[in-house]
Amino acid sequence: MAPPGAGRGSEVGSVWHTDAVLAQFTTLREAVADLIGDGDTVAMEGFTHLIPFAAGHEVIRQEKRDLVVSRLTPDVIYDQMIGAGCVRKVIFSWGGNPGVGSLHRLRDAVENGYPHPIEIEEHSHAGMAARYAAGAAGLPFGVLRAYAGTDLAAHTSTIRTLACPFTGEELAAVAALSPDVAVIHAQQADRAGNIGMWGITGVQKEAVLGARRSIVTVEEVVEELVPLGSNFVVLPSWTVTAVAHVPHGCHPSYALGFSTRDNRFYVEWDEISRDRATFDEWIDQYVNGVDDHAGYLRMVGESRFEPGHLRDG
Amino acid sequence: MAPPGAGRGSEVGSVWHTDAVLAQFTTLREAVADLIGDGDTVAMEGFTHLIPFAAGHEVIRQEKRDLVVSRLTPDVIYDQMIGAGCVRKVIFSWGGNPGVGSLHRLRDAVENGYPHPIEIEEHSHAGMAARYAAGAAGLPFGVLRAYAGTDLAAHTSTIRTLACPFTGEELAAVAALSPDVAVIHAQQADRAGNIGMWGITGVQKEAVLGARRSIVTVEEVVEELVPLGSNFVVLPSWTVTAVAHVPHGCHPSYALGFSTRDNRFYVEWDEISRDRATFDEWIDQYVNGVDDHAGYLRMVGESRFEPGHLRDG
Amino acid sequence: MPDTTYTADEMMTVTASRHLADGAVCFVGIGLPSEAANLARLTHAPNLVLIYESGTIGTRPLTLPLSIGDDELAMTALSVVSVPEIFAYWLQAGRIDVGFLSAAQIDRFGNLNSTVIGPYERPQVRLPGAGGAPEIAAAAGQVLVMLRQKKRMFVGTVDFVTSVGFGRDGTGRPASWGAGPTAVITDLGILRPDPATHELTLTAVHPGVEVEQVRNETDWNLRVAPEVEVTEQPTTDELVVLRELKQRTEEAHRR
Amino acid sequence: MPDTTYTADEMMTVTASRHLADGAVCFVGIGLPSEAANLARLTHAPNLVLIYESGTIGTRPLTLPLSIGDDELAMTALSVVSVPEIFAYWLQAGRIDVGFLSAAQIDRFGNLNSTVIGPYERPQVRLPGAGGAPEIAAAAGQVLVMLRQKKRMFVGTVDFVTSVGFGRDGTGRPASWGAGPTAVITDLGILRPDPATHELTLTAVHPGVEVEQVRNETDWNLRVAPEVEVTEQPTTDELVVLRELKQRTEEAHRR
Repeated sequence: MAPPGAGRGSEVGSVWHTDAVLAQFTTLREAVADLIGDGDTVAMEGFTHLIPFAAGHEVIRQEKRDLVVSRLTPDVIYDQMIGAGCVRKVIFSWGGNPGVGSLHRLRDAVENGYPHPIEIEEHSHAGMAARYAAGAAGLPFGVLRAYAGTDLAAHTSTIRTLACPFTGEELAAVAALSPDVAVIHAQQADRAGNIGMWGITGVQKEAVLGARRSIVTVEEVVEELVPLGSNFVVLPSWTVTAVAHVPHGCHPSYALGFSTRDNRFYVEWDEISRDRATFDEWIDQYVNGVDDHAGYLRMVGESRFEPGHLRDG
Repeated sequence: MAPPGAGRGSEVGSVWHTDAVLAQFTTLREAVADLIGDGDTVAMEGFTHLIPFAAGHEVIRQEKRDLVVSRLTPDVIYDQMIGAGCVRKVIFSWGGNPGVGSLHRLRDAVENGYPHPIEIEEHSHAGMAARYAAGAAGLPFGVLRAYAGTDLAAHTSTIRTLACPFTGEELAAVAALSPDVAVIHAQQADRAGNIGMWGITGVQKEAVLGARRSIVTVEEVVEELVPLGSNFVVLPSWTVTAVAHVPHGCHPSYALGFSTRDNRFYVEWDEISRDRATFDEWIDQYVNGVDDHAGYLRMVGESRFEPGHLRDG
Repeated sequence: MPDTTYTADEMMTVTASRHLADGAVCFVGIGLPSEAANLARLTHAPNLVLIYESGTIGTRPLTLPLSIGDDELAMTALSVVSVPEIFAYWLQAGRIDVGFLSAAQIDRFGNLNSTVIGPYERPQVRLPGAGGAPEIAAAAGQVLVMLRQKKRMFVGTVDFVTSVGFGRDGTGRPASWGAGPTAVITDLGILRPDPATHELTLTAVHPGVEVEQVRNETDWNLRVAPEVEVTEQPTTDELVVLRELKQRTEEAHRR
Repeated sequence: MPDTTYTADEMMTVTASRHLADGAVCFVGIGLPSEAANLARLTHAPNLVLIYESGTIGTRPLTLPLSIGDDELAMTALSVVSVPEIFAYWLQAGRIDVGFLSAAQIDRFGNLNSTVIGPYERPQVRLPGAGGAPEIAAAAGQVLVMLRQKKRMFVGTVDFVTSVGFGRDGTGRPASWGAGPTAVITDLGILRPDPATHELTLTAVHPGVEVEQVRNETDWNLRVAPEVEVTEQPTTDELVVLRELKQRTEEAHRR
């Protein structure tokens, strides 16, 4: 557990020099190359909405290895990274293709050790959320009323119990989750690198605040953030490491106000991912066969987006 | 600690009958009469902004007694209630007149037992916030890195320590604060009784969600809540007990978008409250001498409000 | 007026929807529960409060979400909050009247498995996992379970307890929790826990279903209530609303 | 260009403002700290990030707030969050570079009292209390303290430790915390903790102030650095900006 305030600056003369530098605008390629190392714990978060697919593809393209990846809902993004051999361990709470069925690459790895065996660390959503919140709050653990009577605690070392010092009630404690790198997709950045997102924002704020480094891809760069809609969340520039302008960087997920979810892709993924060869072919073509996300979007075809919901990125 | 889900409904036949009833629109007089009882623990919250003064005055007018009142910043509202003899105990973290000086009625009660001795239970802001948050989350306690080395814990029984089950680090635990009644002032209610507030919202959401009953006074009633500004917070109607339409119900505090803080009143309060007789006179005239908040506003005079910032309530 | 041309799934969904009283606060899972909850909202329970674990409170979707965080949920919600908040301030705090769950396996004491078939370390089938279910099962005022009655799903003991009904032996549910599963609604009928032993007991069959059919699709010696009721057929209105909802949904998801 | 017509309070505020580097994240208390922090922002540190405990992040007030939650703070902030969040996610998490505090008493090891004068149970003077100070003092990367040098405030031991400097004997500050008070800036000069013993030591006086004056206003045997520096006088620019700020503020508060 990093102590609060420790190691974040140094006093030179009478002036405090801070590490709280502003976010740097960069390309996604550079951000992934510079900030994600083999073996890192990486949280690429987004709850159905705003899933950072472009960043996931860049991780595959750069052949990152041995990653420990955390996410409440691994979803198709981790299915792709697992199938492509980037992942050593998955920390998660629900690993399916929402509304469709299984994540076949995740299952193949867990059930058959293909392309190589992976470890899993399994929680409930409530537990994962409490872990990220503890990380964001700089606490070593979170407390919640959870897991009692289930078989989960027996298989997961980051779940323990503790007694309330006032009532004696036994509650669950979960270890804080403080990733090396948090990666999210947001609707907007302003020119100073402050991030604005709205709609369903999941645990993204907590993931970024709890992480050592962070990468944010955004739909658009604006002069000024103007709060709109329900649940407008701001991450100040100095809490973010790198910002990359990647329109539709969340496809096939969606960005409220910019695109709708490509449900058809999620259904098709069931077929693509079921077979190892078909999967490899898809990755070769749509991820490794293109230079960047703009190339991916051209492959996918603009027809995949709901035109009425699109703005120019 | 109330168990989760217990005692909130009953099954009749195959249909669950819920207690999650919608908020009732009522007058502030009725709400205070019906929902605040002598001896209750009452949280009248608001951090500089949106302080529910009209409700505080109604508590004085109805001669409520033996209240346990909690607030991070007791402010002038509790100074008035303490001086008027409504309060048995104050739970707080900073008891001053912000930017001006002392709360003379609070000091007179603590230092001289006038008009009668009162108990105090004292925390830091961080501790009070964690207590309300634990109450809102249905947990018996909150965890934070706080109080170590200070003399506060020695005087406050709702502060204890606990060890992290993972790292062994010793942290502070604070007992959850779950008031009998939470009272807040908000900018808007819609016709269904859903509450919308924005700007600085302090611990008000937590106070209402953690309380058994709640009273919300609002600046205006609108057809529909339309999120605007930073930090737009919604309390669904079914989390609130009573809603009363009380324009300027937070004077001399302010409601962002409706009024500015009457700083002059806070400065004048220093003189009014310093002397017991002057204080009694003020209460007789401005609180007990009027029927309701509309009467108070007439006494205060519309000139006290910043005209440019006012809308019709 | 009852409509006699309906499917077993429609019967199940309609029956489940009737279990939701107007004004109840319902924490909804994706799939069958979401369908039933929205049917209730569009028929007899217009003030049903639907909460999805993605953080949408008081949402009123026109089409069913394919995923728990679809834009339809966010855009029609009274408010949207973070995921840590939805679990801490809303579910854990005991604000939910009805939790609505499904699963891959259920046992005779209403325990649910959505984690693995086979041993945990070497699963035959790796299922998606817990999601929000364990805490919904514990904290909601009551739990409704919806799943199709199949022998491989209605098992004597589940391979993994993801969410607690009444515990492995029927006595494992703390008194301080919510009431637990009050009804398991299937395409054949309704099972309810015995008030004393908490063993799931067949209390109702859908019109035209024989008790023996239900026994055959249950992998334990199913208890049957002394008087088994017959559920009421769907009304025309219920079927029309349900089918329109599903059609709107299919059209939306095909895009 | 130095301006020789300034008050001791102005000297103190200007000196404190110079301790804030551009881009630092500063958690600001009301009163003197708020004045100094905003002076810094309006002069040499335009990118200073000001956080107030009312939940305003990155606020850029045109006038000084009378209270910690004034509308000026909310309306000029990059974002506003709840009070539980500002303390948990922002202060406790170690995101603050500089905490800026004042107090009614300070002792030789930089411990602060803002709770009571006299015994806690029967206080001579009941002060406002802790507010956000104890956790600011613990979690901020460093703490700047501003208060006027008066014998009754600079006491050997404080009546109550509201916020920890280096503990009652100078050894009570855990290594895992922030650096603690690095400078106590008064209207007479600057005291800094001795690197070894943590005892506050006079390291600088303001122009025209004698060391003896500072000793006289300190109720313990004040240590004095071998070489006492003299702080630099306020520049005309600093004074103009500060005076305009205060004038705007007075006009705003008079309304």
